[in-house]
Order: sequence, then C-alpha cells, then structure tokens
Amino acid sequence: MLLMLRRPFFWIIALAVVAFALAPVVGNDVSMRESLLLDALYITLASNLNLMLGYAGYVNFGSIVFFGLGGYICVWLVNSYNWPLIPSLIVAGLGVSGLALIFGFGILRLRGAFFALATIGVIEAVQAFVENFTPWGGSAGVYLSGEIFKPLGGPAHALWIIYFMMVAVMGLSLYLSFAIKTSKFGLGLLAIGQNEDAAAILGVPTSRYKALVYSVSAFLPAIAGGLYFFKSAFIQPSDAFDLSLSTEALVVGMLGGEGTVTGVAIGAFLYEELRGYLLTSSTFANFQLVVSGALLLLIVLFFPGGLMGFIYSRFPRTQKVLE
Amino acid sequence: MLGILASIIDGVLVGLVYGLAAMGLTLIWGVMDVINLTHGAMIVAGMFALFLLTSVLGLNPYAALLPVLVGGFLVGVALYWISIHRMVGRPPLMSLLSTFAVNLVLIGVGTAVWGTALFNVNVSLPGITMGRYTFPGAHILAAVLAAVIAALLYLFLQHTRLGKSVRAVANNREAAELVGIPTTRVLAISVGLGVALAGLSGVLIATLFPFTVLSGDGYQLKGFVVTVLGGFGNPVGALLGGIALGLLEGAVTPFVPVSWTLVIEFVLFVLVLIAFPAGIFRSRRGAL
Amino acid sequence: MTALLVLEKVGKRFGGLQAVKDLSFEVREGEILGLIGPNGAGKSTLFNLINGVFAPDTGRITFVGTDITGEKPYRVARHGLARTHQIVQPLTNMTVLENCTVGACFGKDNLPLHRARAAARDAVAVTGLQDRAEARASQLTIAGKKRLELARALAAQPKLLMLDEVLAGLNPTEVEHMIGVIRRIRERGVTILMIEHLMQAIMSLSDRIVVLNFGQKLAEGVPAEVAQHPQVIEAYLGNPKLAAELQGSSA
Amino acid sequence: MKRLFLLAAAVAFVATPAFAQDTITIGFTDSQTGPLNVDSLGQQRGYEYWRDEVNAAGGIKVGDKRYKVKFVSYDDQSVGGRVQQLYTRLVTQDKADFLFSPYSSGLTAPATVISEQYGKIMIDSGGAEEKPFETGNKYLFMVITSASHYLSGAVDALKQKDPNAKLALVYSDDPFSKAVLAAAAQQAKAAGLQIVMNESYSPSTTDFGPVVNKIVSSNADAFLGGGHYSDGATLARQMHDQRANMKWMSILVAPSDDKFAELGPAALGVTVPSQWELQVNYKPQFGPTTAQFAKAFQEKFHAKADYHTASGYTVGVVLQHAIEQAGSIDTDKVAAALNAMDITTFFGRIKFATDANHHGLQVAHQMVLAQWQMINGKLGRQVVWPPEAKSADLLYPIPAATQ
Repeated sequence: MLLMLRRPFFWIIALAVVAFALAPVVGNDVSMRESLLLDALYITLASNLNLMLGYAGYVNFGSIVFFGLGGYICVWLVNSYNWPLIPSLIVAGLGVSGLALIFGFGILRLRGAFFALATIGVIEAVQAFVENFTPWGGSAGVYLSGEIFKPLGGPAHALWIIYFMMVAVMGLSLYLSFAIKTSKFGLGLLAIGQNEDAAAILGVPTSRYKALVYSVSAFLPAIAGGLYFFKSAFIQPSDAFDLSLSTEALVVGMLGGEGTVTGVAIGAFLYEELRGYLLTSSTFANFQLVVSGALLLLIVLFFPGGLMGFIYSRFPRTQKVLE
Repeated sequence: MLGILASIIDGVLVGLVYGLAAMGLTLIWGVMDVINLTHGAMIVAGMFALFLLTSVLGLNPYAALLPVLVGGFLVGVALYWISIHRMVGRPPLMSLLSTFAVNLVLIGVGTAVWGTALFNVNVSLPGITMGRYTFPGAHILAAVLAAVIAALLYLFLQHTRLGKSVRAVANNREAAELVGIPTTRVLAISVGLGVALAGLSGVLIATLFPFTVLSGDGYQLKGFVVTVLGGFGNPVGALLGGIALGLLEGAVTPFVPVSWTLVIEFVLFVLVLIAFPAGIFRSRRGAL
Repeated sequence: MTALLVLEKVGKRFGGLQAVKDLSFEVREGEILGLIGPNGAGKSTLFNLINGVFAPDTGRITFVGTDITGEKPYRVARHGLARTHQIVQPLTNMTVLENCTVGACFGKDNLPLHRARAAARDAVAVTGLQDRAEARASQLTIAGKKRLELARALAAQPKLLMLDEVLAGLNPTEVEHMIGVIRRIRERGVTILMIEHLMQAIMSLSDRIVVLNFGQKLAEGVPAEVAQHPQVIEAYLGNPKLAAELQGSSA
Repeated sequence: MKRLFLLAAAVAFVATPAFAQDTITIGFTDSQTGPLNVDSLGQQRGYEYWRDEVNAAGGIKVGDKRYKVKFVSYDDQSVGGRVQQLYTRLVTQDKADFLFSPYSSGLTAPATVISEQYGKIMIDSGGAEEKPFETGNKYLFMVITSASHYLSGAVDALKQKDPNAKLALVYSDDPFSKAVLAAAAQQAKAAGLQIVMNESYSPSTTDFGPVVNKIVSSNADAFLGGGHYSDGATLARQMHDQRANMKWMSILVAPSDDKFAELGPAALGVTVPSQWELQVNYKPQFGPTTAQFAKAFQEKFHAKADYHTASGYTVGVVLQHAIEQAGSIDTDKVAAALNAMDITTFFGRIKFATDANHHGLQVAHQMVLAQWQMINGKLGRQVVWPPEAKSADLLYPIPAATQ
C-alpha cells in the first residue's frame, strides 16, 4: 500500500478529488455542485463496473442492481428504523456486497453473452420483485420526510455534506480501481479477462476471484445508491433499477477505454456532461438521442480503443503515468 | 377449468408470435455472434410500416408482409455495412455498442417524428369462441403466419444453396471461407434476413396490440428470454422457446397475482440459463 | 529416485469413446519422461486429467504424496505442476513479462507481486525471450508464443513441467534452440513430462518413454527398448513415416 | 492537468446565469420523449397557452407593475432519474421564481422534493398521488382532485345502476394507479359492492390476453382499472377483442384523450374519471369560461382541449391569481395567498388543504365521469355523472360486442 504513494497516479487521483470537492465551494455554485454530483456518481458506477468489465472481461448489464438495492436498503433503514445516514450506508454497502458474493458463485458459471443475458434477467427480476415487495412500498416506492435532513443541518447544509460524501465515494472508487489494478488480485483478474481457461491452468482461482470482484464491485455503488436516494428523499423501482443507466455505465467504460482507471473516469465525466448539455440545450432538445447515438457510433467505429487507447497510441509515455 | 385451457391456447398463439419476434435476433446471434440491439427498433419499424401501408395506401394488413420483407431485408443489409461489418471479429462488446448507438438514433428519429403516442391498427376477423372465452381471429391468423414464416426459413436454411452457406458460416467462418463461400456477403444477407424477420414480426404484433415507438424494448427483452429457452440461431428452437414463454405467461396468470408473472418469468430465465447454458431445446452443437 | 507423480488405473470416457483406460505409470523426480503415441491415443486428454481440466472417471492421481484426483486446475497448479498447451493460449493483450508474472504469482510458491516479477524475468531469460519481454503476447511469432508457453509455465517454479508438443510447428533452427532450453530447464532440477511427435528429439531428450495407444499403455522403458518393442512398431506401422523415424532414432 | 482543464471547461459551460427584470421565470420539465409524451404534451400546451394569454394581456399585475411570464423547461425523458437534476438546475441556475409539476405522479414525487429543499412554490397538475403531500411540506399545491377521489363517482354511479355488481379491479403497478384503486376498493366495499378480482399488472405489459381471461374467469361484470395511456388503450382493445362483455368499464386516463376514439367499437361505453370536460360549466370568478377557453384553444392548437390542457392552464391561472392577491412575487407571500385561496375557475372550485400533514392537497375541486358514446354517429365523450352536471344519460350496461 505504501508503494502506491510513490506512484504519480496516486497524486493525480488525489488532485482530481480535491478539485471536485473545491470547485463548487469556491463560488458557492449550487448548480455546478449538482452537476458534479452526478459526474461523481457516474464515475463511481463506471469505475466499479470496470472491475468486472475491463479487468475480468465480464459484461454486467445488471450493475445498477447494486446501486438500486443499496438505495433501497439505506432509505428503508432511515425511514422505517430512524437510523442515521452513515450506519445505513455501511449496512447497505455490506449487505449488497454479501448478496453479490452469494449470487456471484451461481451466475458466474456463465460466460460471455450468456452471462450478459443473465444479468439482464437479474435486473428485471429484482425490479419486478421490489415492485411487489410491500415493506419497500412496492411500485409506489418510499418517501422520506423533510425531517431527515435536520440532523445534517437542514436541506441546504445537508446537500453539501452529501456532495462531499459522494466525492469521497468517487475517490475511493478510483483508488480501489487503482489498487486492484496494481495488485496480484488485479493481475489474476486481467488474466481471467484475457483467457479464463489459461488463467485457471496457471493457478488463478477463477471462480473465487470472479465472485470476489463481483462482490467488491457492488460495495461502493451500493453506498452511492444510498447517498443518491437519501438526497432524493424518494425511491421508486423504475428509478432504482433503470436498465438504461446500466447500459450507459457500460458505454462510458468503452468510450473511455475499458480496463483503464483514467479513461473510465474521464469517459464518465465527459459522457454525463455531454448528456446534461444535450438535454438542456434548446438546439438539440428534440434530437439529443440522435446526437448521442451518432457520436457514439462514430467513436466505436473509428476509436475502438476508447479515449485511453487513442491517448496511449499517440503519447506512449502516458502509459507509465496514467493507469 | 375452461379458463385454464383458454389461457394455454392463448399462450400458444401469442407464443408463436413471440417466437417469430425472437427469430431474427437469434439468427444474427447464431451466425456471427452479434447481439443486435436494434432488433426492438426494427420490430417497431415493421409496426409503423404496417400503420403507414394500411392507413395511407389502404392496403390489407396482411398484404403489408411482402413489402416489409423486402424493405426489412434492404434495411438489414444497410445496417450490416454501417454498424456490423467493421465489428466482426472484434470483441463481442463492440458490436453491442455499435448496434446500441444505431438504436439510439432510430429511437430518437422515431420519437421526433411520431412522439410516443399510441397507434392502433384495427383488424376485424371472426374469432373462435369457447364458452365465455374468445380467441380473436387476428391472433389465430398471426400464429399460423408465424409458424409458416418459420417453416419457410427452415426450408431456406436446409435446402437452398444460400441457406446452406449461411449455416456453414455459422458453424465455422474460417472453414467456410476456405471452401470458397463469400462470407462477407453471407453475413450481410444474414443480417438482412434477421432484420426482415424482425419487421415481419412487427407487422404481426401490430395486428394484435396497439403500439408506440418504444414498444420494441419489451419484445427485444422477450426475444432474449426466447433465445435462452430455444437456443441460438435455430428457427425451430425459437418457435419452441416462444411457445414456452407464451405458455408460461398464460399458464402462470390464473394461479398467481398478475404482477408476480414477471418475477417468475425472469427468475426462471436466470435459473434456466445457469442450468442449461445452451438452451433447453437445443439438441446438437453447431448453431442452425 | 522417488516417484513425483503416480497414476493408478486412471480412466476417462467421453460418450462412446474410452479416451483413457486403466492407465498406470509414474514420473520420477528429476527425469524427463516422454509420452508418445499415434494421434488420438489420448495423450492430451491425459494431460487434462492430470492438471484437472477433466476429472477422471476411475483411478487415482498422486502428486508428491498428495491425492490430486479431480482437483480444480488452479489447485493443481499450486501443488507445483505447470503445463504448456499444444494450441498456444497466450494472454493476448498482456506483455510477455506480464504473462510470466501471472504464472509466477499463482504457481507453486504463490509469490507476492514484486517477487513474482523477478521470477518472471528469470523465466523470460531462460527461454531466450529477453528482447521481447515488453512486447504484447499477440505480437509474437508462433515460435515466440511456444516459448512464451514454456516461460510462463517455468515462472511458476514447478516441480513437474508438462510440455504438450512444444516443438510442433517450429523450423529446425527453432527446434534446436528449444531443445537447448528444455535441457537447461532440466539442469535446474525440474522434472519434465513431455508429449512429442518429433521422434528424434524425444528419443534423445527422454530418460524413459511411455507409449500410449487407444488410451492404454502399450510400452514403457528406456528409449532404445521402446523403439524395439514389437507392439509399438506395429502401432506405428499405420504411419510408415513415423515408424521409420522411430526406427531411425533408436539406431 | 488534463482533469483540471476538463473541470475548467465544465465550469465554463455550466455557469451562464440568466437574469432579467420585470419577468417571472417559471420552470418545469415535460416529457418530450419517452412513454409519457402524449399526456405530458397536453399539460404543456395548457401551460403555454396560459403564458401566451397572460403576456398578450400585458403580464401579471403586481401592485402597479406588470410582470411578463417566461418559461424554462427541459425534457425529463419520462424518467424520474433526471427530474431532480433538472429541477435543481431550474432553481439554481435558471433562477426560476416558481415551479410547475412534470406529468405523472412518478415524476412529480421527485420534483416536489426539490421544491421543498430549495423553498420554491410548486403548483401541481400532473401528479395526483397524495404521498408527497403528506411528509410535511410548505410549498406544494395541487389544483386537481387527488388520486383517492378519482373513482368515487364511478363507484357511486355503479352502485345506483346495479348494487349487486361484481367488480374486477385491474390496474397498472405504478404509484398513481395503485393509489386510485386502493381508495376505490375501499369505497366499493363501503358501498356494498362485491370485489371479485383485485390485481395490478406491470406497467410494461404489452399483452393483456391472459389477464383478460382471468377477468372473464372471475365472473366480474364491471371493470375498474388501467393506468396511463398505452396500457389503458391496449386493455380496452383486448377486452373487446376477447369479448369480455363487461357491463361497466372505467379506465383511468387513456379514454380522456381524443385519440381513444381510434379504438373504434372497443371505446364504446368506456367511462373515464375526468378532472374536466368540455361540457362542464362552472361560473368562473377569475379567468375565462369553459366556452371561451375551449374555443380559443381550438383556434390556437387545432385540437380539442382535454383535461390535461385544462388543468395545465388552471395551474397558471391559480398562480396568477395568487400573485395578484399577494401583490408580490415573494415566495412566502404568494404561498400565504394560495393557502387562503378559495375561488371558482372554469376548471371548478379550487381550495387547498392547510393542515401540516396534507398541506396543498386539493379539497374543493370535483371530478366528473365521462363516457364514450355515439354522438351523431361519431364516438365522443359525454359527461354522465354526477347527475347535476351530466350532458347525457349513462349508458348501462355497455351493449355486448357482436360478431
């Protein structure tokens, strides 16, 4: 771990996190904060998905299940048992990770497209289940009262605290990606991603590693989900388990360059800013789907390695610095 | 008791149509390992083609099948050259992304033109009544047509030169190339066929239910379920998978609250995947 | 000499095909044991049974006194048993050095990452891949990939190295070089079990030979004995070229 | 470095403040894309029509000043996930003075949170569900009748026609429809009607075949349910195709759209609880009469006004009235004026609950029940309930489908 301190990339992440935390504070700019909060959320989701997709080579359409379940557990604990926010978040993270671990051993027997399909099945099944699950309000969801922000100093203050927590979760996600990538665990995952059979024969405990990374990749998104829906003060199944958000996280990873820490983060940042821009610009409002689709197609056709693939090939020395 | 029987018959009828809706998806998947995420949009294109052909040209709904077949094929070939050709042989995710991108464009254009309003094509055909239960004529005819189209596809794949080339490419692209099959052309034709099938199923579905620009997603999702049940690239398997899904929906509904059907459907889907990763109805190796 | 790997009455059936039947032999510490036999004799299946890709239907496999029958491949690797593949299986997008690091990390000694890198460098050097250490595996020639297979297995610091046709597809110069590498590995005290079709090479490298045919052991002994064994000659008569090689190499 | 640069770029295109004197900025989202786009469009036209009228008349009068109305709106894609981001943007960046609701309960709920967090008034015509109003809000006001009263008229009418009716309640599994039908179930029980089936279906359902069979098997002769446009219309068509032969059909939302006529014979006899119909005739104390509104709307949009446009328009009228009463655009003063409001518009009487646990819920407005009938050989809606507001007699039972 101490070795990481000597890598320049460690400090690049630190710098990015500090920049995120300070940027909206400087001008007390609330709308920038809201926009950056979503950026931080997307970076968190995409980075953790990247552990499965970029490292272990498994396409997980169901990554949003972690986010949604985390949100539900957290909101439920806060609402029904009056738990404070932090313990609720931790329980949400651990609970969802635990579920993912158990579940991972079953579903990770599948490979390639079959795994991808099964994860679509998982997200649909979980959403359909929660819609029928009355303790969580079924399809109507759960509403939090305005009172919940009192312990954090009222809504205005609470939103800042939540923002800083979300940035912290983003920082942890980036460090987690970085730490795993430079570890033995990460090496084993990359080997699985390249050729699972060969990896097994070389001694990589494939089933255990896959289930483990599935579970690890669930932890921070679950906490991010808890934060996000606590902030929203409202959770309903269609928002919590939105398949298109999962797909977006995949797209973001591919755009930035799967398997890289930097690329995925920048990809998430740019994607979310672009979507936000298209959504709110009067010129593109009616065509924002067309524009994002066309852009995506061009990138896929002509920059298949994603952003980092492009940067690495143009500036090979960056490979040494940017993971 | 009669109610359960009616649900089962209904399930088979709708299931055949589901099977047809999945057939294009599974054909492309089987031939070139590409999951075509524009499939849902292509089904919708078929629906709107029906709407335009019947309301503007005043065509009989079933006469729309032929132009949709031809048009769908051409659109499919174009789709191949735009978004799939460069992806063949690249990691499977890439084609997923490129077709996802085309899908965004298609849905975007569709919403800009039609909005997400509901469209309805009224088809009145005499139905068959059994006690208090009625099977609408359109359902019966759609099921029969779905079966006929599947049979034609099967004959095409088994008994024509081109069909055999498609199967050869599906089994082993390199070997097919070595024996002189123009694989690129065959791949383009397969995508054309897959999209044409999607369009045809769209036409048939639109004679049964009202639809919107966004209706495709649901059928695409059902297509995945059917593919898993029926195995890849196999038209007969797709029909059987479709019937299984239709039966499941029909037979489960009388016994459990309607809102639990989806839970059961998808839990079963995941379990079937884990238990039979190559599909239940798939008997032998080698797609098609 | 103690027995490192012991097979007792090992059998495996695939549908109607009895791939391996009642097979027993042992690999002794420090030797090179050659495994030969016509195509389809069950040689590669046997490798897959030993390192856990398939579980045998019958029989027992013991490695350094531990029963490893039916253990998962990664567990077998931990015991100190490494192998190469007949059809190369590189981790394509990783460099040569990273490929070997994976081998070293998850091999017998379960090394931490920084020590694994050192072991990987060593293995790269032994197999003569130093110049290509930073190249991606996908960029190597066939010969290079074959050597990478070997280097990667070696990096795991195995007690027993199983080589599946490492010489196939190489030109004569490359074969010479590879033979040299195998000799060097053996000198480091690694026991080797190798499948090879190149008769001359295997006859000269091996201390002992086991001959398989239709999944059964046909003969076992030092190369000269085996080459004279009437049943072996008969089995190879189906393939006159091989039979000639067999005769030639023992002469 | 690269990140800093990106951040700087982000800052540059996020920060473009808009400030204008003598205008009132009103923010909302609408569903230009996604499944709710039809219903949302009606509401949006109502908003815009009101704005154009007010501005044409010189603006809203505050003291001796006149404020023009400016709208800022974004596409929420019919997804709740974007709503809070967009409403936050409306408040913080576009400096909206007041907020209108998006369409549907599912999208309104997340939007109400922002209005409370930032202390902005939101007037709601798109979400009828009560829950967001029950967590102690200060700035929410609903002009429409809330979900639990949607079907009370239908239950009353049905009880009068056939006290022994057997009811099937089958509805979309979304917050609004569930709230409506939960209340209807209680009202039906209280009225002594028998409920033989009470189930929800997934909003993504496309084939109602098995559901219709189940309804037939339940021996029900009256149907109450539906949800939003697509599922409601599909259900109506399949009930007809499969000859379920209900004597009574009440479907939420879908039949209140004129496009419902496209279903042809399947539409005949279907009733819909409606916030407003062209035939209702209240005497407005403020704003236009129904006839004036309908005529002007028809001229402008070449489409018939329906209840979504009427309620959207009313949102504007209510805000305008409150601002004029308050003589200020200060949030708390306008909120006080809204709390004290009790007026009749062409949409009906408007008065808001003021107790903390239900603040802002509509307590005065009444819904009507409309039915699709043949009018001069064409399908059209008639108001059939309550009796004092009816424009035609209730058609009961619905004539059975013929071969």
